[in-house]
Amino acid sequence: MSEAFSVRVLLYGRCREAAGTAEMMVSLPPGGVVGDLVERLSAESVVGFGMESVAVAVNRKLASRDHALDPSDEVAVIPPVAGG
Amino acid sequence: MSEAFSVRVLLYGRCREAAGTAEMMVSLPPGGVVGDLVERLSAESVVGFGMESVAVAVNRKLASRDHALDPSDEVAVIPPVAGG
Amino acid sequence: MQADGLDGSEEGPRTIASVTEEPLTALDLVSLLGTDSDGAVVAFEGRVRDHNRGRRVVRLHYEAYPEMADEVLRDIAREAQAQYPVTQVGIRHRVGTLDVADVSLVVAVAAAHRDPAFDAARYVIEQLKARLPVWKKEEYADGSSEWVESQPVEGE
Amino acid sequence: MQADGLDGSEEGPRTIASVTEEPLTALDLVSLLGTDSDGAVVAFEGRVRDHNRGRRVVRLHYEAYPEMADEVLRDIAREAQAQYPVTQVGIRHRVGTLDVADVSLVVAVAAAHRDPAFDAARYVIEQLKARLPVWKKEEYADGSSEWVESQPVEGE
Repeated sequence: MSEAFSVRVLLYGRCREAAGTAEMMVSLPPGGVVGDLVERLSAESVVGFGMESVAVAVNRKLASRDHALDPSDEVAVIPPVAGG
Repeated sequence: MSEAFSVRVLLYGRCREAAGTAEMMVSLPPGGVVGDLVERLSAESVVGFGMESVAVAVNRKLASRDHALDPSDEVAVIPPVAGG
Repeated sequence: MQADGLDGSEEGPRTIASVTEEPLTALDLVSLLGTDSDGAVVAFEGRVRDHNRGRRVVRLHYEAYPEMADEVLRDIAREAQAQYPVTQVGIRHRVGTLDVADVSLVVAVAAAHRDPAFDAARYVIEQLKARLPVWKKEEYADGSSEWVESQPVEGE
Repeated sequence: MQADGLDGSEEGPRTIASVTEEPLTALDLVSLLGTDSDGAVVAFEGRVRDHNRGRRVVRLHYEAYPEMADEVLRDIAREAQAQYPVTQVGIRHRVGTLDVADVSLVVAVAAAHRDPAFDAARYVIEQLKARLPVWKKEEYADGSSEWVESQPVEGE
């Protein structure tokens, strides 16, 4: 992306409660990556409890912090899980 | 037992088939023990396939070869098992 | 053999252990076991396979010394409860003629946590294979049949 | 989430993997799994315990990212089938509000022999605890509630 853009972000569990919503649009700078998204969410206290423990899924696959985002991506914040 | 006596012996699996019956009376010498019983059954080909692989239960508990038998005992020949 | 072999109260230690001529499924035990403090139930079904040692099996005949078998199953269940932090143990072994895919054995264990439940279930299976007075005759596709005697019982 | 997540033919490799809002029991999977060459079916039920970390639990709320959860469950089931000699694997995880003793998770594995069936079942449980996008909020007897977050997911 050579321009600033927004992605739709799905929120679950603790993050969803902190944000007060299950889904939000997040603005990112040109060339924005997963790491930018996490920082932005942290600044907005959505993942205030510990950025490093949060994973991000892009199109339902876990993505690294340097993964470049696209406005069409399905992005989800994955706080520590507790299935079973 | 100071006299010769008989015990009722339950037979299962291969032993039952070899004997052609599920139950038989076996005569034992005075003071007869489990080992005497196994030898007698072996002589009669009931456990001809290998005496050492046969266990004997007396009153539903495994008994050693030198366990003394009594006419009132419930005795069973236990060939190698295959449960599961 | 007819008895349910069930003892213990709903919320306390419970043991179910018997041989039976009735068809079995894991559900029979899983639905009976577990207290409110149990987070894990592990169940095992042993089923009749259509092959064994390279031969095509069409049917099995299981024979038990039922009175002793019930006692051995109860002993094994109680050993599992003594050796692992599990609350309830159930074991049922079928006897009679079984077709391919029929269930010959069901073991179920309830526990607060899953690791001891798995360990206790495996303990039960290993012990009964070594100790349970049950015998098995395999019937093969070619019409022949044979006693399967894998495990001489260790006497005292 | 609505789909059954079922594929594979009756006698071939089969995978059942999904999150669901419907009540679960081990039977749902055990009765579906197994071929004529399978001698062992291992099943696991995870149930809601009435206590956790010293607190009295009265209810749980499970939340999933369902589309990703279904994919992760299918991945885990297929990994188990690739890594162990097992034929069929089923996994269902419940979401929504669960009471004490309700079943949150069912895993079932069919195999020719019991050891790989046990090993594969444990593999599935360990993997889904580490990777499945499911979150759990505990509600306590004193009216408070808390997210339980045991396992940060390892990113790439």
